[in-house]
Amino acid sequence: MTALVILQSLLLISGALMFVVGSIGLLRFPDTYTRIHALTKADNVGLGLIIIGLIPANFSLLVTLKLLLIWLLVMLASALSGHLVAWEARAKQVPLAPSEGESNDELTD
Amino acid sequence: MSYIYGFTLFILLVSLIVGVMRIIQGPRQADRLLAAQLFGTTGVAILVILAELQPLPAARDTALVLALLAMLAAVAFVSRVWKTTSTNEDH
Amino acid sequence: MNLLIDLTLLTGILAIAATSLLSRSLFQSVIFFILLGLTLALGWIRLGAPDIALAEAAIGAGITGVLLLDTLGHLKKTGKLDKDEHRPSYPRLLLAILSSVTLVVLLLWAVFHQPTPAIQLHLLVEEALPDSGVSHQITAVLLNFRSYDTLLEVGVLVLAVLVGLALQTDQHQQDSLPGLPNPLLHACLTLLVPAMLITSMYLLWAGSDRPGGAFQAGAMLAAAFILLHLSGIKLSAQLSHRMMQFGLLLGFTVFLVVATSSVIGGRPLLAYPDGGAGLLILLIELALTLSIGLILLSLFTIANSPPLSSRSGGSNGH
Amino acid sequence: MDTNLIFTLGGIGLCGLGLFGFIYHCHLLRRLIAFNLIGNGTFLIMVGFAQRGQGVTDHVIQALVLTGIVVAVSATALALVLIRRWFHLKGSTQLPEDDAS
Repeated sequence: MTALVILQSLLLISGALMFVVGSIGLLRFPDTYTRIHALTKADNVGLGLIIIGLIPANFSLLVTLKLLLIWLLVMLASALSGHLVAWEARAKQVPLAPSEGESNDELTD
Repeated sequence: MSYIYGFTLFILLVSLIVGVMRIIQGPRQADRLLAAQLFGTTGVAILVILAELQPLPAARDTALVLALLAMLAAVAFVSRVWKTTSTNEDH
Repeated sequence: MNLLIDLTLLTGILAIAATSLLSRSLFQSVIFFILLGLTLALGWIRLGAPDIALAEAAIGAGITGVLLLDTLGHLKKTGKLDKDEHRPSYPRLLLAILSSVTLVVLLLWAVFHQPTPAIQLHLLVEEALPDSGVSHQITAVLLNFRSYDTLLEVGVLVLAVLVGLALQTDQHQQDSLPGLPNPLLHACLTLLVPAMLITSMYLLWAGSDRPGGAFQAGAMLAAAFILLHLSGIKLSAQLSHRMMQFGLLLGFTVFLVVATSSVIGGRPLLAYPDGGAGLLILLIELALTLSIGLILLSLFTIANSPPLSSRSGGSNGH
Repeated sequence: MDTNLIFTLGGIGLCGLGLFGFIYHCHLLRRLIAFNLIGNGTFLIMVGFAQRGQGVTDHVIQALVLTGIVVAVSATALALVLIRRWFHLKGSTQLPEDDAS
């Protein structure tokens, strides 16, 4: 039983840390496109870890299914909104951040 | 166990505060919206944990509702606000 | 630990509210207002009010945000959106600070001199619950013990939509904005909209024995309709005008018919017959869900309907 | 310091902030947001206050607030319709009394 609790704690805390990583990524990345990347990756992993960590808390099939459904929906939502923002950003020609060591005269806005 | 839940919640709330800084910084409207989207996902995570901590199973239903409506703001933003924003006032 | 969580949440709520009021750009204000709805939903869970949290999640974080964003986009498109408002004058700032401080002090005084309640309402509710036809207290309060209030509140919703319809400049011209022609969005809609409708019905059904009910289900339904509308599938254009009016009034009418039929039967207004309460409540809730969904949708589309092209009268204001 | 008291205080803070914004700002959309803040603060105070007095979750007040939220969103939607009409007729997002200041 204690092993399970330790596993759960690890999953929950690493999930929460993934959220922090996502937030830091959102804060540190230079342009809109890379921020979408930070948003849609770290968060879904974080939520997934937290949800897997919560499943042993009550071994009930319905609750487990509901939690997995929530995870699925959040992934769908962030994929969709990330896609929409990127799609529209490209249509509006939002500039990319210049990558290091590259001449960036034509890219600055 | 409830300490673990509480600790996880606390980390999540801190990560929310970091997200708020991105909303204030911007610089574009899209960046603010993306940070709001992150807020939604974190809110879902907080709700599923609260459902165990309180314990209040209905919090999971709230998380479900939040997960379903998470993309609504993004769709409204892209279709209604951003389309009509000119590039020089995009902040 | 709980105290720490509550205080962090409280600080978050107040900080978000302050930023949404004071931020320079209007878009930022709106985004922070959406976030406020989200954090308030968390707060309602902490307060042990999952029903309110459900409604707040659907309305505060969903529908209100879309309404505000839509109006913002509209103002931006049509007008120059007054570059920034003139800075309010100094006496105005003083007045604002003075009155809000007075309000806060008065409210704090009230909180710290709280009288002991004369009636233990929750005991009365628990006592009468077995006769109400449902086993969830809030649904029992809304649709049985205090159904008179709920009837009037649905009346207020209908009234709001009637005022909106009266303000609508052109009845037949619908929202002219095109939807998003994004293939992924439309593919996702085929998955999301059914999921939203099922969740709405689930919330309605859950209302009889645990948190949920007509108001939350109606808000969810409205969100599904609005999502369809935003992506270019206009429900109001598919339905005929009469069908729409019928849907708007259905909830109020069913409620009113049930209410008055008990008078005809010789019982007081809104008394359900013995044994039939559960069924009647479910019937009323079903009608209410549909009506609330349609009412919120039409308030959204009314706001969207384009102005009269001729701009007859009043356009000489500027 | 229990949860109910903390959120009652939060509601009081929201009401104060909302009233401040309502008087301070001229832009109608900002005023609407401020008005909604007052509304949300009132809901928090109502539930927190009632539950603190009784010491248990109070379902009557929760039902009241639940309908209040739905009525508040329809009032907000109606206010937005009015703001748009005003904007079309006058081309302004402020009331005439505020234009002078």
